[in-house]
Amino acid sequence: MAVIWSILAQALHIALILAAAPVLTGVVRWLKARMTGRRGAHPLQPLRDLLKLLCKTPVLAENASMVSRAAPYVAAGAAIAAAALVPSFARGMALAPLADLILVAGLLALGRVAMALAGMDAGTPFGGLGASREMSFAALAEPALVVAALTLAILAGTTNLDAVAATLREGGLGLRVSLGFALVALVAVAIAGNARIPVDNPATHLELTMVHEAMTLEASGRHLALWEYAAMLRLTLWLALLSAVFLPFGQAPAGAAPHHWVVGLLAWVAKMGALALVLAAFESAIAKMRVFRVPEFLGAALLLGLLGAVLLFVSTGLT
Amino acid sequence: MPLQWAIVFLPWLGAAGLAALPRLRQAAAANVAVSAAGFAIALALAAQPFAQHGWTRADALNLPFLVLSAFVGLTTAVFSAATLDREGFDHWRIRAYHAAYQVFMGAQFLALLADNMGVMWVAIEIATLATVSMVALHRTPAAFEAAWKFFILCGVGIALALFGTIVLYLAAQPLLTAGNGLSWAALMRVAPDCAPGTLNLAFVFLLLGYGTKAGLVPLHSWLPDAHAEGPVPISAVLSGLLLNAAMLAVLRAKAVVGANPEAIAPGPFLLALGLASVLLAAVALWRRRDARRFFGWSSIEHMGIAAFAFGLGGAAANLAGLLHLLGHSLAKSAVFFGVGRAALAKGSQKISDIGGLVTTHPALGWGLAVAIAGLAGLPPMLLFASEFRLLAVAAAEVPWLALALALGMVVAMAALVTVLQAMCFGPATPGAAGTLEGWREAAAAAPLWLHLAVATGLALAMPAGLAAMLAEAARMIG
Amino acid sequence: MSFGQLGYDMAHLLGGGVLLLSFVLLYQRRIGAVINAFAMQGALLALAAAWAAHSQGVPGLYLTALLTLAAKGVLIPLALHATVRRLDLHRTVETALGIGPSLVAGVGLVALAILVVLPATEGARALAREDLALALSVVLLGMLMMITRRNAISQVIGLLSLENGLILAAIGVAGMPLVVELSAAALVLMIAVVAAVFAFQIRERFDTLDTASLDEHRGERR
Amino acid sequence: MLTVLALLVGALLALGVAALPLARSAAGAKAVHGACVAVGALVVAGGLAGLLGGAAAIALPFGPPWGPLRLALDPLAAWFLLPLGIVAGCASLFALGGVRGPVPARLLLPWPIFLAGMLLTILAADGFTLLLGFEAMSLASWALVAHDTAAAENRRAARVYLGFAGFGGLSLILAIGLSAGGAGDVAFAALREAPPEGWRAAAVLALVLAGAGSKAGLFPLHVWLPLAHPAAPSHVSAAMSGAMTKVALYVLARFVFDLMGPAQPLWLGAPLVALGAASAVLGALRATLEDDAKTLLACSTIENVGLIVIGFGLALAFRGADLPALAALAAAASLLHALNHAVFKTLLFLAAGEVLHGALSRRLDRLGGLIHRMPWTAWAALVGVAAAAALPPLSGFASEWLLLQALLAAWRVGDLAFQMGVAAATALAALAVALAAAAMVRFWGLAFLGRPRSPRAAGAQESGGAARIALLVPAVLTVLLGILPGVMLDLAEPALRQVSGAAAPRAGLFAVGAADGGARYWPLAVALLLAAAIGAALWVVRRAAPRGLARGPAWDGGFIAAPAHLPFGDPATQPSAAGFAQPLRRMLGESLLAAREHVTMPPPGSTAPATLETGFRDPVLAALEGPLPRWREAVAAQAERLRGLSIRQCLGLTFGAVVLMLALLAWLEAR
Repeated sequence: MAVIWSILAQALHIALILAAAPVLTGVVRWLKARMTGRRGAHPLQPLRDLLKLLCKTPVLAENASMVSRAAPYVAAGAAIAAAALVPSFARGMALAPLADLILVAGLLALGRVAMALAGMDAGTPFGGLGASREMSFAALAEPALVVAALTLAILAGTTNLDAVAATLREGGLGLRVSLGFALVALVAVAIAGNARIPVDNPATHLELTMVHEAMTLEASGRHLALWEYAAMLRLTLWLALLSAVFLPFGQAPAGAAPHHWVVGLLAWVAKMGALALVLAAFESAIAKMRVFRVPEFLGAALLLGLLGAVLLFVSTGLT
Repeated sequence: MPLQWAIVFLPWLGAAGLAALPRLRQAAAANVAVSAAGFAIALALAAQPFAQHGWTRADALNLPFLVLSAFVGLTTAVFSAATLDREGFDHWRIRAYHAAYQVFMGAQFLALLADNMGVMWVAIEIATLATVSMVALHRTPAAFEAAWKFFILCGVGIALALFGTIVLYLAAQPLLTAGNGLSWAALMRVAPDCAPGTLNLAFVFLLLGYGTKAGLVPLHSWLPDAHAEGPVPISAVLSGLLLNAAMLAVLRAKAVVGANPEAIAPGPFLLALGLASVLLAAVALWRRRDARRFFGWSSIEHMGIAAFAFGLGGAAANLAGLLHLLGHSLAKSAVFFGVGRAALAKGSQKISDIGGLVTTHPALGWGLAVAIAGLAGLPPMLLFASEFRLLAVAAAEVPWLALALALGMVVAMAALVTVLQAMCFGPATPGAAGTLEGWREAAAAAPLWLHLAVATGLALAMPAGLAAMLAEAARMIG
Repeated sequence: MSFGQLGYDMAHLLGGGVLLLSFVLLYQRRIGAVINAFAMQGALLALAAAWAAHSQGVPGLYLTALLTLAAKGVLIPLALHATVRRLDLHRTVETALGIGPSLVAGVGLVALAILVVLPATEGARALAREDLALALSVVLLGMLMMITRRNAISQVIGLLSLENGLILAAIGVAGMPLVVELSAAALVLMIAVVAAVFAFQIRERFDTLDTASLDEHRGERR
Repeated sequence: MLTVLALLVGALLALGVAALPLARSAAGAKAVHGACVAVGALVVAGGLAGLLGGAAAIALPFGPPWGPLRLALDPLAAWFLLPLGIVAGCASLFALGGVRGPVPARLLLPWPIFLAGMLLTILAADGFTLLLGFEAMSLASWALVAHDTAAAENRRAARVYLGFAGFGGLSLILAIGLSAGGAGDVAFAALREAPPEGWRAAAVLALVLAGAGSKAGLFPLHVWLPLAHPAAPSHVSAAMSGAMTKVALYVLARFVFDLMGPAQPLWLGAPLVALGAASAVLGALRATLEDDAKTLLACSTIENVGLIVIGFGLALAFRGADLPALAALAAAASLLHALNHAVFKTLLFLAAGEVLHGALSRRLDRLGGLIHRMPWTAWAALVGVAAAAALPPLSGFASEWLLLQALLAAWRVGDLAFQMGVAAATALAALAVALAAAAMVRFWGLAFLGRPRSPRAAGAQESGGAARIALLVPAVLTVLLGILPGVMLDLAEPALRQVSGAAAPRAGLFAVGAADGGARYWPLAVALLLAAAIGAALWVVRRAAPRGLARGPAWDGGFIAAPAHLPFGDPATQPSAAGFAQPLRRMLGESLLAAREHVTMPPPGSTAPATLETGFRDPVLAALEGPLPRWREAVAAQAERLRGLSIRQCLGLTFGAVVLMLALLAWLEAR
């Protein structure tokens, strides 16, 4: 019985997160517009854009190779796979044993590499520029992520997201300062990974400051749609990740009967909404930083993560 | 006449004959023939059981070196037969050269075989005189310089050795019966009861005296120049044979003194001189421009290594030292063959003038490269085995000295590698009209490769008899 | 045979004479005088050898005495004089270390020799000990002369007197086998050195015969 | 089996000798390389047999004057036979495909001897045999590096390499001697009997790190590697990077896990972790900056060696802290990564060789767009690149995932200083992995994507036949190793037991991971999930979107199309190797590698091009070629003054020695 529930939950989760991605992006954009005093487009606008893009025939550069055509699918697939692993409303889904934080990072890296290669395929300056910046930033974001994972692994004894969520939910860890540091580090990584302000501006079209946009500059039609969708999925995934780890309340426990799911579902929607609000507020409050200040930003995140881990050592050493 | 005497007197008779042969071709052939006969006798001698005949004895310590000397003497004779016509000697010098060569060979055999310390001293003196005349053979000012330096320094050296010999006898005199004075065997027998102080005095003089001939720092000054002048074969036999004889003399003295518990331990002296030689040679190698001087300095380094091994003492270290002497003779004379051939081909023995041998003379170039690598202690030559053994033992017993030794070895190795790259690989330098016709080319190349093969064979598949002999020798010298 | 007996005193006297002449060699300033002093030393050494032959009853030593006298007392000095004349070398000795200091150094070396030999040779015959001390002093003084004199001739003479010291030691040790042969061999070496002076035309001194000219020939100069 | 392997060593040596005449004809060269392929296969078989069967030992009938050469095959050695065999086979196959006529003997002859040396090193059961193989390996590979005597930088590379080889050998000899003790018996059995303790253990570790580390390219003795590996022919570079570094790591493992005894203190692992982290970061960073394809790959080898050594250090520390399960985890990460790296690095070097052969250049700035001209090479290389960039589900990710798990568990050791150090090492390892991803993207993107940067690249030719197979085999292996690491770890279980001193926990055939409740990684499931997701995306798009594509000039933010006088477009409008490296050069290079860049902008109105000069230098190499020779020269200058002496002064030396020793005697007797 439990097996069936878990499979069901998994399927529900995938459908939910796939559907939620465009909406969440739309909501964030709408909230930002509101906060900056504009009316803003309808939250469903991203979905419409995707559908419109799907109907267009893509135009490829003459010397574009197979990579340009295959990369969008790889990126989207990696994003979907990663999103399928992050617990949303219930724990103990069918794929829960696979849901490893490092694996999620790896899948995201896969998408990132696919994007960078696609950017270099046409042999245009901007594509290469975006690719090199993207890979460089990632090089600094990765350590911060792993160090944050270190803190979680010490607390939960594993990097399996499901288990981590369970530990942070039940375990009487109380409020750990280390968790705060880890949270900050993870948020910074999430910002860099999703090309949000202050690292990158998702809405910019000023080439010299672009990172993500520069790589997809040559993409069009269904390819562009896939790129956009993968980006939306990443955002959703990160927010879901943060909520699952740091706001674990409301999640339906493993093997629980479907009626618990309703609670979990509502809690999840609330959490995501809250996070979207925070994100929008944050982004509309501050300005994008210069490209070569980004390392300092991520380096600070890394140091905070390390500090958290060290504090944890001290406390575990004392107790 | 026992073989032990035959092997000494045959070369001397040959010398007398060679002095009468004015024509190069015949003289060279006769030289090879005499050397071959000497080699044959040496092998026969090695097959016989150990024995003592009057002033000479054949034991585990000298037989391996006797055979080695005869072998190197033969290959050197072949090499000189192939290349001597390039030296442009008139018939007087041809006679002098070949006569002196055989005189030296006889003296070398005698010095190795001598049981009587006095006879050994006389033999080494004769060898010195012979080599001096050969070094001076070119009659250039530089040759005279080198020969004179060699002569004076070694003259003083052997004078000291004689004094040491006398004192040694004085030490043993009260215990010796009349007949066997100065016999090493007898000295070994009575050494434990000798007056320790007198033994110490004798050892100091013997060490400094024969150490001069072995080229140990600070008594080494004659060695590089002597190696750089004169015909190439002389450098080969100087490094390959004479140094061994001197080192063996030091070992015999060390054995006598070491046999006496009250006397000072001879080890530390050898350790100090050996380490000094290795370190000084290692840095001095970096400043050399002249190929043969360079390898002369490398001889100093290797003698230092051997001295270090004997200073360390004990069966393992002594075995390493003996192996090192054998390996060094083979590798160094091989290198000198290669360098000599290269100097002919390039018309100069400056390192900067010898370049790109691999491209211009592949066989020679690679042979020389392998030989130099072997000299640097890389496998599969015998030197690799001996250095491995020595460093392993030293690291266990005197870690800090082993570290210093290894440091010296690394620096020297780097220098050798640099020269190897420069001479064998670098850009090819213009060649002189140095091509040897017909059989000469082969005869000039064969000794090099033969030595490499023998050194490799000894390193990995040494005949059991020889190995046992060396092990016993290592025990003998304590 | 010990102190107070004729044999001992005689041998001791002769040995001391040889040592004294080493000092004279150090002291002399003119080459001719140096050579003469060396000749005297050789003669004295021959006398000592003869006396040893008599007192030890080793007839072979008479031969040594004869050889020494002929070579060191007569031939080599004559040859050296001839050299000086033929190659017209400087007639005065240039010293690297002044006469006075070298004499002082000589005395120090004698003291060192005695300090080393006497305790080292416990148990040996008194005469042998004395003789060895004297011989060692002569050897050391010879080397001192070699390195403190600048003329090739006086340097060669230093070597020769060093060898005198060896002979002195050899004859001092009673019953030394091969003593005649060894001394003869040493003599051959010395004669070869003197011959080399001719052969190599060693005009000036060891200083100029340094590696500088080797460098020119073999590109060792940088 | 061991006998067969011993015979293989002999056969390879004989092959080396036979290569001299065989080199005269193409058929002969083909025969030699073909035989090497067979040997590689046999070595793999031997490794498998050694892992499945028990340990064996034999003494050869010959050897050094003091004893026979001893050989042995235990699980640890058997495991390292796998990378050796695979690399040897693939490289020889590639070389076989490259034979087009007589091969110079100096290129053909050392190759079998090189393989023989590596094999002998792994099989050695006493110190002398080990050193014999080790030095033979060095010497033969040096001959291969030095084959091209025309280029000055190659000669420099060969010189530096041989110098390092000699240094490493001497260090290892000292290490063996130090742990052998006075008896001087260097058989491994004897060394195990009396493991070193206290300062001796530290000294042995330092010496082994100097010896094996210098061969493996471990910081700070890595400087020869980026010089030497690219200088050799491509199949040799592959063998040097793929196999030789592994052999050196095997020597390291043999010492620290086996010969130095089981009871080693915890701190013994710390230096390994530190040096490993340093090498990983430095190597990866250099890889992102180099603009020569093969140098780039060599630097990435330094990075991977660093990661493997981190694993060794962790295993050592865990064993010292009596956590056998975690020790097995760390060791598993290292052993698995050693194998994976051997395979994908071979693939990459062979691909680089194929590019060099096709486009006649190793410089990224002269390549580009090769995916159109050499598709097989491009896609095969992409597999290797993805593995090197640690992307799931390929082999690199599996082993590096294990390594990260071991790092994340290292805090259990307990010692606070160690915990902090390991936390830093964790960050550094992650940094290195991400940097490697950047370097690999740069390598593949610049070489194969975009537009050709030189006419040669535009007209590149791909060679089929054996060379293509030699690319496909490791590519397939990379995928398989990525999907089935569990199988390999089950295979490695005996080796892990030998290393960790306890039965290694098994995670099952299809999963890897720490046994007790830790995270697991199911590569097969992940691969299926990924395939399903991609398939779903493909299906949906196919359903919803219209078919077809339109081709047009690159939009490029509004740039004009390439002018007619530039047949393959203006390559200068693409990112250059230096340009792509700019962000990382500014972020990390300036601080770690003293990187500098200088832009000269022409004055307004001038038509002169703006130029960007960039460069960096490895601090260690700078130290090696700066102060060290200066000191040596200073000492030599002092020594020279001894040489300039006149004969009189030389006599003075002798005299001084006499007087000194006499005085010494007098003093001794006075006492």
